[in-house]
Amino acid sequence: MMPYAFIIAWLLPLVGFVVLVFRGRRIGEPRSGYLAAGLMLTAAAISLVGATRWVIGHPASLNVSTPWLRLGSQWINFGVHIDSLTIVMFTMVTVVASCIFIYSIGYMQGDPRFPRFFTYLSLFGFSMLGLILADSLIGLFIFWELVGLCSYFLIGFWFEKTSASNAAKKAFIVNRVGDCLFLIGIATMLGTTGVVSLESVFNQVRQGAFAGHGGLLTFAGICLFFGAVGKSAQFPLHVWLPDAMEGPTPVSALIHAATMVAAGVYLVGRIFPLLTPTALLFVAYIGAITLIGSALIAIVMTDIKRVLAYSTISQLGYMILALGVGGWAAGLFHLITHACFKALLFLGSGSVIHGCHGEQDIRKMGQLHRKMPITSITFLIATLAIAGVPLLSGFYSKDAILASALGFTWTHRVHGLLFILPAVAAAITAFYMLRLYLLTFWTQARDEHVHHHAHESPKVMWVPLAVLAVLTVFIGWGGKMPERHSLGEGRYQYEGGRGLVGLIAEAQPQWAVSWQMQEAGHPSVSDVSREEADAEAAHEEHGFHLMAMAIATSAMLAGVLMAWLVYSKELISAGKATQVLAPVHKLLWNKFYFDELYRATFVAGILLLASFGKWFDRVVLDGLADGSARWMARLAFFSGLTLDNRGVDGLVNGAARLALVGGNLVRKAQTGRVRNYILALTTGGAVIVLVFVWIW
Amino acid sequence: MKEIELQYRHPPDLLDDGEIPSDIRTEELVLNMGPQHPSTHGVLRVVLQTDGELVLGATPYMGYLHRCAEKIAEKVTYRQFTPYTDRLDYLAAMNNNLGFALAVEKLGGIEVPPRADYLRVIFAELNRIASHLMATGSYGLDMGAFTPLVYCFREREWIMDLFEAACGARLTYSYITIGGVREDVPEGWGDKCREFLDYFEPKIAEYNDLLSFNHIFINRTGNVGICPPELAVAYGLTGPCLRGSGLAWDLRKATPYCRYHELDFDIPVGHGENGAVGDCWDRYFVRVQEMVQSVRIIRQALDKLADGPVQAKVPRVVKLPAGEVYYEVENPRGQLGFHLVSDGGTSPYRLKIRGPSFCNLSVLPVLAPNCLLADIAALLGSIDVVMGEVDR
Amino acid sequence: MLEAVIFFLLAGLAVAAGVAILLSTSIVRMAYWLITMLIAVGGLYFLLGAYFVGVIQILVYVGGVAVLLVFGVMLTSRQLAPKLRPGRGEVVWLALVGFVLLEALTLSILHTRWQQNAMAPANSVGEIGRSLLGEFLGPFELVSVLLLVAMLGAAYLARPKVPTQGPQHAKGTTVP
Amino acid sequence: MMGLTPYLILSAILLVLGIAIVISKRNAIAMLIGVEFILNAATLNLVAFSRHGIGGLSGQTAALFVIVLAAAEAVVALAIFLNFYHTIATVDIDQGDQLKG
Amino acid sequence: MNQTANIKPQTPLGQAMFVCERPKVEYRGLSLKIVQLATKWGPIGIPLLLRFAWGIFFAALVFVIAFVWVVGRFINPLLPWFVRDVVVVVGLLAFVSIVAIIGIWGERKVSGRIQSRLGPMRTGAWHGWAQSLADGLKFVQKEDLIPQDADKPLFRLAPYVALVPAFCAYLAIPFGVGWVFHDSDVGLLFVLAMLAIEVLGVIMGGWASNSKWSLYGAMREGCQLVSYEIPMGLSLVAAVAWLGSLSLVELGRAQDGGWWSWLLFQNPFLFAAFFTYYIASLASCKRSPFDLPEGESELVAGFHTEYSGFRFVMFFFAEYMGMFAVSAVATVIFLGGWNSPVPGLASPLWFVIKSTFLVWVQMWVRWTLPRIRIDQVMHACVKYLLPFTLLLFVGSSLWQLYDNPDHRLFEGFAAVVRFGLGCLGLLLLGLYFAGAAYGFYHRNQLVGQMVRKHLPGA
Repeated sequence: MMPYAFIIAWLLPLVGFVVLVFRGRRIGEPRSGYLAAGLMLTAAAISLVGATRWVIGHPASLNVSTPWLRLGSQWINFGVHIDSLTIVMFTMVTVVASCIFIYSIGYMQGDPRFPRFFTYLSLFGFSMLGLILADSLIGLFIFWELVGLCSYFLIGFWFEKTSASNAAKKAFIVNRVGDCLFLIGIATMLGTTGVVSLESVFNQVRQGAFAGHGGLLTFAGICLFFGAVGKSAQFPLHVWLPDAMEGPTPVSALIHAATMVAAGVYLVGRIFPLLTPTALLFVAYIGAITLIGSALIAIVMTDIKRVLAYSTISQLGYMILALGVGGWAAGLFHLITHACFKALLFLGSGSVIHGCHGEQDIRKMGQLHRKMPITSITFLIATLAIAGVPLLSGFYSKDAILASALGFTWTHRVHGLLFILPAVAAAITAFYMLRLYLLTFWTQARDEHVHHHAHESPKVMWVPLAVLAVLTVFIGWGGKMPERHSLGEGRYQYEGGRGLVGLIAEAQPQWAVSWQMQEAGHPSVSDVSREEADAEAAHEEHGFHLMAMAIATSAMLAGVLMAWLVYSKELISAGKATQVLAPVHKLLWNKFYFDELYRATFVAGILLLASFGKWFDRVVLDGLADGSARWMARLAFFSGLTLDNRGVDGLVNGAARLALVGGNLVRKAQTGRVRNYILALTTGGAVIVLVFVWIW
Repeated sequence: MKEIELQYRHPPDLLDDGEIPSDIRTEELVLNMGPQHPSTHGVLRVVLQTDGELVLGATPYMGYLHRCAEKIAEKVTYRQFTPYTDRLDYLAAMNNNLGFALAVEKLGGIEVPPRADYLRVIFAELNRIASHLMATGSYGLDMGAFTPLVYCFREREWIMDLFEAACGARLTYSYITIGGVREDVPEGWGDKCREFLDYFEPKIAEYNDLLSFNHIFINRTGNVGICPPELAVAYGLTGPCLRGSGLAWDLRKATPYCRYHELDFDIPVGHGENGAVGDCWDRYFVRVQEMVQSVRIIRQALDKLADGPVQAKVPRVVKLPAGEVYYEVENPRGQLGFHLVSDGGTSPYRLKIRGPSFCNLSVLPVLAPNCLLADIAALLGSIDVVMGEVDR
Repeated sequence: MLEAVIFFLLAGLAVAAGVAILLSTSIVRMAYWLITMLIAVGGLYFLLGAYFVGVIQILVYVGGVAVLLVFGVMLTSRQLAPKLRPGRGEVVWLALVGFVLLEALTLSILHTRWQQNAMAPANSVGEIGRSLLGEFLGPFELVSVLLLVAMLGAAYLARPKVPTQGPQHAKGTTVP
Repeated sequence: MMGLTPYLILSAILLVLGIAIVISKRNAIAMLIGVEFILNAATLNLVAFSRHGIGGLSGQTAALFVIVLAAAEAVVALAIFLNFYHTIATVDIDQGDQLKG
Repeated sequence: MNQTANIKPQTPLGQAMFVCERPKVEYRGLSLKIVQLATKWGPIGIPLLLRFAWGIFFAALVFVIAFVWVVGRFINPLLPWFVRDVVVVVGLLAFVSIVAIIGIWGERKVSGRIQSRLGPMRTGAWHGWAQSLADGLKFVQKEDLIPQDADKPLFRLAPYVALVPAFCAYLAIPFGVGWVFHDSDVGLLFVLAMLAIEVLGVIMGGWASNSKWSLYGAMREGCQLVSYEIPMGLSLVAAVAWLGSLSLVELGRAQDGGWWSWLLFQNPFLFAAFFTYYIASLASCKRSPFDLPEGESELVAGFHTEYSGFRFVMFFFAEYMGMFAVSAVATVIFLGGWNSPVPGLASPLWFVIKSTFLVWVQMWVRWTLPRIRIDQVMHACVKYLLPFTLLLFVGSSLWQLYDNPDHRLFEGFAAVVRFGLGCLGLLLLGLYFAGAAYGFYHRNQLVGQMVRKHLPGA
């Protein structure tokens, strides 16, 4: 009964979408919002009820699948796989979505395309929930695409603005790049293992489907991870997220903070057993690079939503790093906590922008805490959480990540960076978040006009803020990472987990492919020998946890202090710093020139390719086409005039003329002269005689 | 008179592809019975258009023997002209002289003594017999019979001897002069003449057996070159040719001159025994019968031959009074006419001679068409042409 | 031996006649070459002992037909008769066909083995007469009829188209 | 003793010459001459065979017939040719191509 | 004439006389040589020759006869066969040329006598016997011209084509029993054939001399041939049918029973056949009424107008040879050839006598009768002679059919008829001789004394 409840909850947003698509305009502005929000709230309720029943019942995992489509001789089943991770994600998404739905009723008030906004939001909700429930990579891929589509619609909601439509196109294209590699990965998995659902894939791999092709499994893992990179805006494909801020703020909050970007991390979590050690190492380094880079850029950003966008990218970097270094539960727990406080931050900035009548540049804001007390308080809570102040959710999840990172780097001394970079980034995160908070709410009002107009947002907007603030505070409490016991043959046993973290850790996969590989007698896929891995896994648990907590809080305090000095006490003038570190500031201001880089390479390449294509098309194809056209014309002409005239008519007249000429010829034979006839006669006679002579 | 037009059709041009007339004669040949030809009795040229053996047209050409006798007559005195008259019809010189003499005498009013007249008659008739002998003989030759000619010449020799005895010449006597006869015949000449006549009379029968009634001869000449009387008159035929066509016209009877009226003879006429009237045979046979008549005349003349002067008183240079005279004489070949115009001088102002052969010859182109080549010879022989007279 | 000499002489003459005719253009020359050929062949008949045929050949052919041809020549030849030459192409073609035919005939003659039985005696005219009226009586009568027809036909064909008046006297001449 | 073949070869040569004359000459009478050649070739053959014992006497009688018929033929041919000559004033056979196609 | 004087000859009337250089005629060929020889030896040789003329003549005659007799008797069996032929041919040639020469002379004497003149008297001693020799000499030294655009080869060939066949005719004519060159059993036809060829020579001559007149002569010859040959052949056929063989020797031998066995008198049809044959033979050698090919009066000299010199002589020879040949055939077939009227005295002499008599008759006819026109010739031969001879042939063959023992009655009648005809023949001969005697007796009167008086040395 349990899975069907979740399926119903999953389909409710679809119902809302379908109703709004056809009756959206008639339903009108506020009522379409209420409909969408209502449906999402019921879904949230159903998922909360289901979660509690799950926590009580502790079923292992639930699978429901129906034959869906027939691919050649094989039936592909589309099914729902529900385990503890699914339950947590399902509830997180539905709760956050319902808060954002309610918030956006207020935010989008007066927008001419109000119902259409909620149509897209419902569709987004349906596809995000479907993604979570999907049991197979193909099902997951379908909803993966739908989510991308919805992000494109929502970013480009105010399509009158060219920057919005460009941003939407940019987001969609970059996601598509990632999706392509993701598809390649799915294809190789499907190709080699021959099965679709994840469970059966894992069984196949365990039974040595990739026996001979270690490299191929790594390659497949990396391709799948790239899907996540595209969706979660990781290092190479992160350029679309800052531009995605063009969309309305609730969209940013929902999609670019909580749900869609999280989907990438959720994917990595799902396919974690498949990732070979090399792949994991690759994932970790991508995460590290992303988090340090975006953190540095966030420092110099002046637009509220830009700063938050870059902070989202660095936090996602943290989650990817955690998964890369083996901290599976830490990464996913950070995903949940980040969803809450990042949504809160975005909605807060939204109410600030709403209050300042669309003003997004923090340099024009100041002293808004008086104008917008609730927004400033909730904003402060979120800022502290993200900075990693103890007792808030951010501290617990960030601490867990740093602990696992420390454990990994401790055994693999060669990868020391994987711990140093997150630690430094923690400090930078604290610095730029506080910079943002102070510049927005506490420094002098730099723009009277803005300051004057600033007003607190209506109730329908600050209630969700409050709810989210509450969640940010209480999620992390009582969590404890379970212990891992090796059962030999690469199988692990987890117990002792409590709280939300414990719940998530239940779904952690019990085996690692690297061991399977060695077991199957293949050269070590990772550079760590099998024994060494076992030993290191055995005792890594408890020593590093405290050390990591200490480093983290010290980094956070350093950051806060710096921010406070620079911005509230103005001891160190920001301007002077920017002049001293001008090249660095310039580099960061231009976001490491990634955009220009990509424009120079890919965009230019594509353009070049396009121009070549154009040229090719114009010259070659057109040439061909025109040429063929011309040939065709000539052929036609030829066939028309010559062939037809000469050919057919020729034939007809020719026959006639032939007869005439033939007749003439024969007539010539009748010369009427006796001598000619006799000549012919004798020739015949001679021939006959000749023949007779030969016969003898 | 049926208009006999010369049917002469030009041979079609070889290369002419035009419409080819249906009845094309075979190749047409133009023959030149030239001046030198055995059967043309002297230098007569006849151009024949023949179609194979068939003759389509004959046109005689003359002038090969022209000696301008008439022009010379104007330069020469009357007496001096007499020898020229011999050479007009060299076979009948006597008759020519007679003709000229009579013409002069008529214009000059000269009276001729009777003896001269009779002598003139005798010599004229003897000359006629000689000329007829020549005609019949050569006619036989034309027909391919060689012997009759020799026989005829045998008798003609005798006559020539007589003439020689009388006037010393055998062919061109110029014996009959103005006013009479040049000199008298020697004696005994008459007996010799009678002797000849007695010998000659039976010989004519011999010729008839030999040639006249020879069947082949009759075939070759009967019904050939039929000249109806009207045609003969129309073309001015005279002499045997005219009489052959059945017209009895003889000057000796019609307009008798020098005592012919006193003599008794009759005019033989062609009756067309062997073929039509007026064919070659008739003309030939008329000549043979005329010989017989001549013998009768000569006999009568010899009997009447009285003595006396033979020459009238005529001054050496005869001067005739101005005036003109036309006097015709019956020549063996027809009427020989002299048209004398004198201006009172010693020589005639103008002397026009009408040669009988000239007229007789003119009928040839009319009679020739549709004859065969051999018939032309027969026709020509029967007309008996002497070119001297024609060409003058 | 003498016979061979005579044969080649006469044969040579006949062939020479043929070739001469081919080459000459004056029709009269041709007629007389034909006559020489006929006489040569007549001689050959004598050589073959067929005296009667030889004589008839000379009598009928040379005496009759040849004279007829000469007549034809004279009637039709005009002084300025254009030289009638055959066209070049014809001559070449003719030469070709001629040689082929000749080659074929001679080959066939040389190849077959003639049954050379005894030489027939030079037979007398009487036997020919008897066979003519005995064995060949049928053809003999037919030929006579044919000759009659031919004569009539020729006479009719060659009748004078234009009604020549003919010499007036020609009508009705009688020879006793 | 002369064999048979020389006679046959001679007759063959005469035949070919005859044909050649008939064909090459444009004068009608020349054609007649050609025809005579051909007929003579035939008769020569006949007589040669009869002489060498083949067919006995009939060869010669046949030769006689041929000669007689040749005479008749020549007469008729000449008559026709004269007619031809009368209608078309030329001797040239080629002019007589009124039946031309 | 002084060449240098430049006085232009003038006529009495003063016109410049047109002087045409006489074309220098230079003699060519044989005639040139003979002329040179004659001028060189002439003055001496000829009188010498003439004086002994008679002696030479008889010597030659005796020599020829002796030669022939000796060869026939002794050398004949020994010699290889062709020598005999050669000798015979030479003999024949000699005989024929003598015949021709005598013929020519004879003709001129006979024509003279007929025309009451003497004929050639001067050349040679008696009666101008050497006249034909003189003529020959004359002709030989005459320049033989060829007309300008005449058909030269044919022109030169014509006389030979006329002469040779005339001579060949003699090859088949038997002078005596064994006296024949080749006794082939188609002798008669052979002679006829040869005469036919001669005609072609004449036509060739006529055509080749490229003058309209000679062309007419040739055409007439052709017409004449066509018309006379059939009656001539048929009348001979009638005779031959009577005896059953074409070989002249055979015919001659069959008539050796005296003059009534001669074919002439066997039956009336044959009697008539002789005369028709004789008339046709006149036409065949272009004599007397039928001498149209060379009809002097119209065609100047017919086909041999343009001939002169030796070529003319050849035509002349051919004509006389033809005359004698034709007469010879007549004698052999109708008059018993070498058989004498009285059975038993057969000898070649009789043959010569009879032939000569017939030749004489031809001459006699020639100098009396005028010429027939060509269409009359054809009328005569085709319309009258031909049917008549056919009738004779039928008649004689019917006659022969019944004149055999099993028709006793008719046989008797035939014998009577035969005897009657014999008498008739005798009568005709007697008549001829009576006339001759009468003529001789009255020669003066007939010929006329004037002639005898007038002509010197008559």
